[in-house]
Formats: sequence, C-alpha cells, structure tokens
Amino acid sequence: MTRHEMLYSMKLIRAFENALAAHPDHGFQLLSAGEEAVAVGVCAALAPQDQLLTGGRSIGFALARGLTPAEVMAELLGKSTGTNRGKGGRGHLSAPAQGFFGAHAVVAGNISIAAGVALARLMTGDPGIAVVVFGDGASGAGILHETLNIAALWRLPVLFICNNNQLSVSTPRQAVLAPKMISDLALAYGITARTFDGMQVDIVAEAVANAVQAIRSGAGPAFLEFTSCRFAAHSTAARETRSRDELQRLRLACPIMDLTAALLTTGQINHEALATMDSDVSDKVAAALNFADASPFPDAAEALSDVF
Amino acid sequence: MTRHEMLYSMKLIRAFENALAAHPDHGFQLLSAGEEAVAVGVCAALAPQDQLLTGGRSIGFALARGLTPAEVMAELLGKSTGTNRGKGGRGHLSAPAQGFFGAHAVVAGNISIAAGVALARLMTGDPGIAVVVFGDGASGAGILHETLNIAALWRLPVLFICNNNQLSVSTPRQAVLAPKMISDLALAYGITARTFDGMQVDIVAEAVANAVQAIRSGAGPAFLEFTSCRFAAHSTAARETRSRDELQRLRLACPIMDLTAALLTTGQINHEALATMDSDVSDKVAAALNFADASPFPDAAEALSDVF
Amino acid sequence: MPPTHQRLFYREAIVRALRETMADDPRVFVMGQDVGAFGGAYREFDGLFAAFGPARVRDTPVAEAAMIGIGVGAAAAGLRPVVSITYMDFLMLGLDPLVNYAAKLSYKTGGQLHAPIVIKTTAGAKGQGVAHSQCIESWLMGVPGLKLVCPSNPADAYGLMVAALEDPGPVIFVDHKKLFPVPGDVPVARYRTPIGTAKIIRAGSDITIATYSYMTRVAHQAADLLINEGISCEVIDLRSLIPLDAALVAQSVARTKNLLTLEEGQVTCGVGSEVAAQVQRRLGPVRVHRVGALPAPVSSNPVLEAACIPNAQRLVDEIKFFINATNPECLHP
Amino acid sequence: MPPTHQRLFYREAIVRALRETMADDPRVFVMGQDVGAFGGAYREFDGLFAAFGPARVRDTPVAEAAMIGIGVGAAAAGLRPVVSITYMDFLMLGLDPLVNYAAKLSYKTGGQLHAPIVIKTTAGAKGQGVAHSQCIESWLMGVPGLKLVCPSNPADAYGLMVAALEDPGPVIFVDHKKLFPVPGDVPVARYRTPIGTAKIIRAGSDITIATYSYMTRVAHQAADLLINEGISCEVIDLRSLIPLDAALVAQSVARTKNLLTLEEGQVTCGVGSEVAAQVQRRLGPVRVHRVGALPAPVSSNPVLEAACIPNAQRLVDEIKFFINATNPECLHP
Ligand SMILES: Cc1ncc(C[n+]2csc(CCOP(=O)(O)OP(=O)(O)O)c2C)c(N)n1
Ligand SMILES: Cc1ncc(C[n+]2csc(CCOP(=O)(O)OP(=O)(O)O)c2C)c(N)n1
Ligand SMILES: [Mg+2]
Ligand SMILES: [Mg+2]
Repeated sequence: MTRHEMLYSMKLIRAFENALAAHPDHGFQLLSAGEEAVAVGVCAALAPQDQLLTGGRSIGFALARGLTPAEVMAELLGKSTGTNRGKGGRGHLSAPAQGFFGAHAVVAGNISIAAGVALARLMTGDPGIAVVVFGDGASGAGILHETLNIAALWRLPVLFICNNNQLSVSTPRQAVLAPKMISDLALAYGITARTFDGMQVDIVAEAVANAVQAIRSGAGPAFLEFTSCRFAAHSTAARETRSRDELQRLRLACPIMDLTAALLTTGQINHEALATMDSDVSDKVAAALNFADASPFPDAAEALSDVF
Repeated sequence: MTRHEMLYSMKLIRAFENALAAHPDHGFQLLSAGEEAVAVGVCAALAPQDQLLTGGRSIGFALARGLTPAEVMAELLGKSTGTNRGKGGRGHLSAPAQGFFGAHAVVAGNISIAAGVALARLMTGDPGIAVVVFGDGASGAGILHETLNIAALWRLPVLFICNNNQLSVSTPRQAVLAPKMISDLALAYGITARTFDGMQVDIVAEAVANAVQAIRSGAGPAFLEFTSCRFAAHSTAARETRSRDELQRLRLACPIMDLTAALLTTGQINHEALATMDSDVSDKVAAALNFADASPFPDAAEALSDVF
Repeated sequence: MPPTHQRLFYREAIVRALRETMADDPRVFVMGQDVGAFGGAYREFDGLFAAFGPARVRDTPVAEAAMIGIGVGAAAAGLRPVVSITYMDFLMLGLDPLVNYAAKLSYKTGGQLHAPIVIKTTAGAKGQGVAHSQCIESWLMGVPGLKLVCPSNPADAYGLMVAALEDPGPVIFVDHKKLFPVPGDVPVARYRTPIGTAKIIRAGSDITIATYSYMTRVAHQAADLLINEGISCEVIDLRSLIPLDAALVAQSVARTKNLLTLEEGQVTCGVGSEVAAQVQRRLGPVRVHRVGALPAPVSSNPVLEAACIPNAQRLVDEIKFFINATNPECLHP
Repeated sequence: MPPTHQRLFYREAIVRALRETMADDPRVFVMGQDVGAFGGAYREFDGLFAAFGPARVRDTPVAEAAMIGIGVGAAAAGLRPVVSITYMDFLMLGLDPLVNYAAKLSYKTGGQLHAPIVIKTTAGAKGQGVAHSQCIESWLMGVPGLKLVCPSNPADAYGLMVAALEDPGPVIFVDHKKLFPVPGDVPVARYRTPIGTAKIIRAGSDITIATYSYMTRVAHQAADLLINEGISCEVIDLRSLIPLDAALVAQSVARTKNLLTLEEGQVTCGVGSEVAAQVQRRLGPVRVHRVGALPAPVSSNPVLEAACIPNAQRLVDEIKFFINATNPECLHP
C-alpha cells in the first residue's frame, strides 16, 4: 500500500465516523478518531487470505480491511443490506469472505477465537494467518494469557496486536495494568513482542509486515503493541472524562495531520491532490449514507432466523 | 522451626498419607509424597496471623500448618469431628482459626481468593499476609494473571507460591507451559519472582521467610516457584503414567532422606533419635486413625445445614 | 415537619444506600470497572469516590473473574465488598469464584467461613446487542447458597441494597438498564426491604402476572390496556428470586385461577418455569402461561430487539389468547 | 453371519464414535486435559492418540476458557473440534466463548459463520465433592443457539456422538461419571441417533417419569420396586435437552395423567421445570411433581452425597406420595 493510499484510508475512516456520529439514528457508536494509523497500518500489511479479528471498536479496521463503506454503514444503522444483514451491528461487524472474521464486543473475547482460527489454518495447511486486535483494557483479562501460552506451545500462526489507546472507558491504562509495557506480557511465553508508536502509519505497517512475514514462515505467534490515542469519549453516549484542554493538546498529534504534513514536506502530495482526496472521501461517505438510509430494516421475523 | 522439627513434620506427612492410603474407606486421595519439603518449608516461615490457601493437594500443608492429624484424618474420612465437620473432605480442608484458610479443589481457584484475603488484611491494617500455593498445572490459568496484575497494582500482601511438581494429572509441565521458568510469569507485572529447589526444606524455608518479610514490610506481592516431584500417581484412583524405572529413579531424590542424611552427616541427629521420631510419628498417625475411625459420620440431615 | 419521602432516580437510590452504609460500616467497599471518579456506567456510584476515596472505591481492570474472586476472598476474610459487574453477560466470566467457591463456602467449611459479598450487575436490553443484553437470573436461582434480588423501582432498590449489604451470604443484585433513569419516592428514613418478599403492585381478579424488574412496567402498561377489554390483572413484583415468595403468588392465583409469568429473559428453564412449578406445588394443577423473550439472541438492531423482547402489546395479545384458550398450545405451536 | 451388535462399555462407545468419525473426517480433532496418551480421565479417549497422533489429539493446559475459545474459533474457521471439559463444573470457566460467542455466532453474523463444535463434559456425583459434581444442563437449555444431549447408555452415547460431530452448530455432550463403566449392546453398523428425540424406555400406565442420563437407571430401579405396590411407571429417557422432545412426554402424560420429572441436579429452574411447562403448554394443567437434588451443595462425604442425590428408595417414596396426594405440597412444606 502506498502512503497515498494509507492517507486516503485514514481520511475515509475519519470522515465515515464523523458522518455516522452526525446521523440522527445510530443508537450509539464506538469511534476511533486518533487511532486510524493502527487500523490502516495493520491492514496494509495483511494479505487477502489472512483473517482479522477485532474488539468492539472496529469501524476503522473494517474499512481499512476493504469492506465497503456502504455495507458497513448499513450494518451500523441496522439495515438488512449490512455486512451481517443488520443483525450484528456495532461491535459485531463481520465479513469473513473478505478476510474480516469479525469484531466481537466482549472485551478480550476475540483473542482465543483468533487462536482457534490460526489453529484451523495450521491444521489445514492454509497459508493465511490470524490477526487479532484488542485494547489496553483487554490486556488485563486472563484469557489473553491462557491464549498466549497455548499459541506459543502450539506455534500458532497468530499475531496479537494491542491497540493501546491508553484508556478503558474512563480508566487510564496506568491505573489498571501493572506491566511497564503491555508487550512485556508476551515475553514470558517466549513470544517475540515489541511496542511501537501507533500514531505513525508507516511504523505500524512496517512492524506488522515484519511480524506477518515471520509468522508466515512458521516462527509461531508474535505480539505487537501500538501506542495510540483516542480523541473522543469511549462511545458517543459516554461521558468524556478528560478536560477540554487536555483533549485539545492530545488532538495535536493526529495521525492524519502528521502523514499529510510529511507528504507535503517531501512533495509526495500537493494541496490540489489533497482536496481531490477529501472530496472523493466525502462522496464515498455520502454515498454510503444514502445507501444505508435507503435500505430497509430487517423484517421482524428475522429475530428468529439464523439462530441455529 | 529447627531442622529437627522440619524433619519431624515431613515424616508426619509421609506417614499420615501412607496410613490414609492404606485405610479401606478413604474414597480416593491426592497425596504428596516427594513434595513434603515445600509444605514444611512454607509453613516454617509463616506466623500465626498469616493465612495459607492451597489447591486440592493439601494434606501436607494442612499438617505442616499445625492442624492436628486427628482432625485432618477425620475430615478426609468424612467424619463429623473433622476440620469441616466432614462436609468438605478431600480438596476442601479448612481451619481459618488456625491460619489455614483452606484448600480449594478447583485448579487455580484459590489464587484470586487469596488476593481477596490479602486485600482484607490491607484494608483493615491486620499484620497478617495471605499465602497461596498452587501447582504447575494451575499456572496456565488466566485467573493467575488477572490476580497477579491486580495484586501488583494494589500492592497486596500476598505471596504466590507455585509448587511445581512438574505434572498436571498425566501432563508434563513442559508440554503445557511455554515459559522457561514458571516464575517468569510474575516478572512482567513487576513482581519479585524466583525459582528454587523445592526438594530441600531449608532452601524453601529461607526463600519463603525472605519473601514474607518483604511483604510484611509493605513491598507488595512476591512470587516463588519451588521445583518438586510427585512420587505417586495424581490420585490414589488415577493411573500412573511413568514407568517403574523412572519412578524408582525419581524417588532417589527424597526430601526426607536427604535431610536425614544431612543431619546424620553433621551429627545433628543420631539413629536413636531418628527411631524415636519414627515411632512418635507412627503413634500420632495411629491415634489419628483411631480417632477418625471412632468418630461418627455426620447425620444425613446435615446435607441441608450451612447452605446459607 | 420534614418530608418523609424524597424523589430519587433509581440510580440515586442505589448511591444513597451505598453511601449511607459505607459511612456506617467500614467493611463495605466498592470495586469494579469505572466505578471511581467516573461514577459507574450508569452513574449509580456517583459521588462515592469523592466521599470515600480510592481505597474504598476501587477501579479495576477488565478482569471479571479476579474481580469476583478477590471480592469473595475479601468477604470471606471479614469485609463486605460490593463488586460491580457492569453487564450481567460478563458475570459468566466470574461464575467460578461465585458458584464454585462463594456459594458453597459456608457449606463446605461446615460454617467456618461465609462470603457476605454483593455482586451488583445490570441485565436487560437497551440497544446494546447480543453480548450485553442477557438476563441469566434463572441460572443463579438453581445455585444453593446464593440470594438474588431484582428491584423494579427506586424505593425497593434502596431497601434491597441495604438488606443485601447486611446479609451474611452472597447476594446478587440485578439492575436493569432501563431502570436507572426512572424516578420514584423513597422514604427518607433508613430502612431495609426484606429479601424474599414479593409484593402485589396492582390488584386484579382475572389473572395473576408474576414478574420483576423492568417487566413490572410492561405488565402495568398491559394491565392498563386490558381494563378496557374487561380483563382485570393482578400484578406481582417478585422483587427477590432467591428466596422466591411463591406463597404470595399462590395466594393470588388461588383467586384469579390464571398464572402468567413474565420475564425479559428466555422462558426455557426461566424464572417463570420456577414460579409456575412452585405455585403448582402449593395449589395443584393450575392454568399457566409463560411469556419472555423469543428463543433467539437479542440484537442491538432496533427492529429485532423490539421483536425479541416482550412489550405491552404482545403481552396484551398473549393474555387475551391465554385467558380464552382451552389450551395455550394453540398460541405457540 | 457377522453379529449385528457388539458389547461395549459406555466409554468405549464414545471412543468408537470418535475414532470412526476422525478416520472419515479430517476436520474432527480432540483437545482437552489429559486426552492424549493418558486417554482421558475416564478412558473415554483411549487409543485415539495412538491412532491419530498429537496434532489431532491435543493435550491442553488447565485453561478452560481458552480451550473452549480456541475450539470455537477453529470451528468457526472450518474445523470440527471436540473439546473435553473434564468436569461440567468447569464449563463455568468457559461460558463466555460458548454462550457469548459460539451460541450467537450464526445469528450475529447473519448466517455467515457457524461453530460446529462438540463440548464433551461430565456431570454428576460420584464422591468428588462440591466443585466436581454439579449438573448445570438447565443453564444451557435457555441459551438459544446451543444443542445439548445427555445419553444414558452406550448405544445412545455412540449414536448421539456421531450426530453431534455432524451437527452444524455447537453441541454440548454431557456424560455422567457413573455411566462410563456401564456396558451395553451397540449396533455394529454406523448410525446416528437424531438429536431431539426422546424414547420410552419402559412402558407403564400410572405415571410418566421423564428423566435422562444416569437417573434413567434410578427410575428403572424405582419402577421395579413399585410394580409390587401396583404402580406402573412409564419411563422416558429424554436423551436430548435441546431440542427437547416434549411431544413424546406429553403423549405419555395424556395417558398416565401424572408427570414426575427426575434429575440429579437442582430442581429450581431445572430440566424438570421446563419439561413440566412444555407438557402443560400442550395438555393444559396436569399433575406434576419434580424430583432432584436437595437444595444444597453435593459433598464428597458418602452420607451427605447419598442424602443429597435422588436414589431409588427416595424416588419410590416421592412417587407414592405424589400419586396419592391431592396436593403435592404436603410432601414438601
Ligand atoms: C468482558 C467485558 N467486560 C466489560 C465490558 C464493558 N466494556 C466495553 S468496552 C470496554 C473498555 C475496553 O477498553 P479497551 O480494551 O482498551 O478498548 P478500547 O475501548 O479502548 O478500544 C469495557 C470495559 C465488556 N464489553 N466486556
Ligand atoms: C479448573 C479445573 N480444571 C480441571 C480440574 C481437574 N484437575 C484436578 S487436579 C488437576 C491437575 C492440577 O495440576 P497442578 O496444578 O500441577 O497440581 P498438582 O495436582 O500437581 O498438585 C486437574 C487438571 C480441576 N480440578 N479444576
Ligand atoms: Mg483502550
Ligand atoms: Mg503439578
């Protein structure tokens, strides 16, 4: 993926989420402004045959993985044209045929599932790997450790990625996680683990590409931590706990602004191209909204379908 | 505790368990021959105000903590004169008034409970600490990590002790635990952790005494791993998986024989004193058996008492 | 004369019970995710952190098993913890220390140890989707050693929380997401609502609706609608599921001859099954009909969630069919 | 002519079903504690490790949550895992991936993913104490998306295991500790026992006993004793709890007019509550009586365990009272 494409992808996520948040009937949503570099960097390094699994905060990853804004928007607005026919909604986006095995809203709930997906790949000789993204909050859950241990023992082709946005709802990571680095947790199991700056998409993409390559070559699991920053409240319905000043300060380090500045400085992009990109992104988002708004809700009878 | 006393305590455990295993109606039991140095070394370093919690393999710890052979034997044979009035039985021995908060037969199930006991001590300013012993098998359970993390964050006065007898039922520790040392698991949380030879009671006692002192002085939790060896099958009802040869070889490194030899070599004990010790131990055990055998089973109506 | 009652939101009634008891009893403390300065997902812990500080209002990691295990251990060692499990779905992660240890502790130690813990959790659907909407009260009802309360209004929330905090054994306190912003009159004087007592919250003569928590409100709505059709509903708020006050329900059914149980969770092996069975143990065979969620997960999708969960109109339809049917089966083939 | 049946112990019937299916279907594999060379706590995996090797018979750490989670993930990705949870009590540690993920996977993905996993676990009391004796089948019965079978004999164990291994969704397969050494005749030809069909295992006319798993044997013993007293018992082996074959039970009760449900677990919100409710949905009010464990933990103590769990003599007493009572309440005040 080129840096242009990565910038585009990050802008698309930001614009998509802003439009979603402004939509009158979205219930509530888990947004990821400030964390786009992790989503885009991770997906830039994956191949089609890989499967990505995430926690509830999944919009950025779903879009970066290549799901269409239309099908994602429709799902989030509960429409039958959505990825999950409107039945999953926020926190449960899923499109396994596109390499997005899915989001799961139980904190840390997808970690062992991902290892199982990796086990299936290992046992069938499928070349794909499983990649699971979870938060700093999820890193205090016991299932992470049970899974790291088994993944290490069985040399499962799974990449554990902690998107450390430094908050679990209102709770700062420092208050609830004793380790110096979250990636330290994996070291005891003999798993290669490192922490990187998650605000720089190039760094993320390169770190993931290296890890993926090692895993594909049979090295067993790897663990990456990316330090990122959530710009908004936990959800569109949650109280913000940081001060306006602090938020303003945090938003200065924006992965989209930073990449834009870098591309401008090096002459890799100009203002005209940026403007085209922005208008293209907003067209895409507008089209997605139109599609979703025009789509029907599922029929009430669907409440009883797909149960078994 | 003197080395004499520790030898006595180890002999008592061995004789007690042998007598129990030979008793016609014990159901089945989890014995600890080969692991006596851990039980006795740990208890030698505890003060009366401390609380000890263990896994299901708990007879050695209960006796080493000072519970009378009679009340332990009665409990294990289901009699109403037992520590738990016969209701707990194997795996659930409990005598909190004597600093033995209790055994719990769910593997790893007592780890978070112990941290809670420690929290209570911390919050009430009680000088005692909580000590929890669990196996290598328990070390693959997620609850260990959740608890280590919280114990580190809250600086709980709790000592985690892994009695690594290298087997979980039939499964060798190497096959199911990825870390080089089990004690490595605690390091990520910033918890002081070390592995010691658990076949030497002096080493165990000293390591525990040091850790207890640090915890009592407010240093927060600590983690000790003791490498020991289980001489018998998982339970008296379980199939043995090791060959006769291997077992014979393993039993050569016996913590009781080793301490006896050391005491003889240095002249700290003589054969006459040893013989006295042995006969005293077997008297104690015989008296315990007599007491237990003479005691009644609980009344069937007790099936409904103490439920709430 | 000072007022005897105050107007409180349900969430404020919870806070008040906790604040008063914490002030009186130093053994009581709170632990959970975001219960500190944030005040809890539903502001049901608002102000406690400011009043009692971080030692007694403890933010935890997302580690439900250890949260409950540590709480239970602290309880067994003499404290009175309140452990907040934000969503009842995640109680599943901590059932081992709750069911295998706390519930059996008194029994297995022959009465030496007890675990006076309160697990406060929130059930029910409010747009949160398949893994944040479940009602698993009935699982716990079959666990000897536990108590379980599920208030439907601020006054009971206060009184039952006070009672739970004083109880010698583990008590599960189940809120409902839709109840937190509901206001109600709460006596100003300190009181406890005895655990194990149901209450007739609406008198009627044709059918007994036994329900609890948020569904009491749905029952009221349906009863209002049915008056016009000449059907008079008696509504019983169970308030406590363990112990279950089946005697009160049976007295009512002895009069109305029709028992309808209403719950938001699954009917299969649900609360209603137990109410029905216990009433029949007292009265012999009676006409019974159970209403609850459709046998499917609860989606966050507004259409599907509404279709899954009982509402007043569906309840009205079910009651009319039930009362007229010779055999309820015709309703649910 | 070759024999049509072979004599197998229950545990051997399980092994045979696994061995045959693993040979046919490379997607099937086993994971669990001590399932490898050891062959399982009850030898119910004997020989599989030798036949299929460590890649398809995987020993795991004591990590029930990850065991189920990894199994479920592998199932969702196309394999057919059998995850062994030695004791049903410890299913509690893995309910999150089972209930919050696997059971809801097909629904929440709109049918894109399925989790064809078999969770094989063992319930019931056999001297193992408070945390190794529980029967929590009824919890799972209220979870849409799961199936649950509980055979009582080698032939059904074989047939239901084959069916479970072929099922498109998660199936919980519940053994009972006391059944493993029980012998029985098993057809030599490959077959499946359809999930969701109960069976009348003893014909009778005065009372219908609906039960399953090991308690079928207790029901038989009681029925034998009651013949002498002129009471004729029909015994139904439910075999599958999800789906529940309530139609067959209802047909029987329509004849006998008396339904007694028998389970080893707690009656509160138990299997019997559901059987009773579903039968009454079909037949209207009928005489029902539930029998199960006393409302207390199950001790490993021989006296207390025996007192807690239903046995033939207690069942005989309960049936006689029930049949004669105008109101079962007099039995259990
Ligand atoms: C097991 C579980 N416990 C609690 C919750 C409630 N909850 C939803 S999101 C969240 C915070 C998760 O933090 P983190 O893992 O850092 O992800 P982030 O929200 O920062 O993306 C919590 C506690 C949950 N969904 N699952
Ligand atoms: C949660 C749980 N899973 C499984 C079991 C069954 N089980 C009983 S003892 C045991 C082995 C435990 O090994 P370890 O922790 O090393 O203790 P040891 O037996 O060696 O003393 C197992 C798996 C259990 N009791 N609890
Ligand atoms: Mg976070
Ligand atoms: Mg061991």
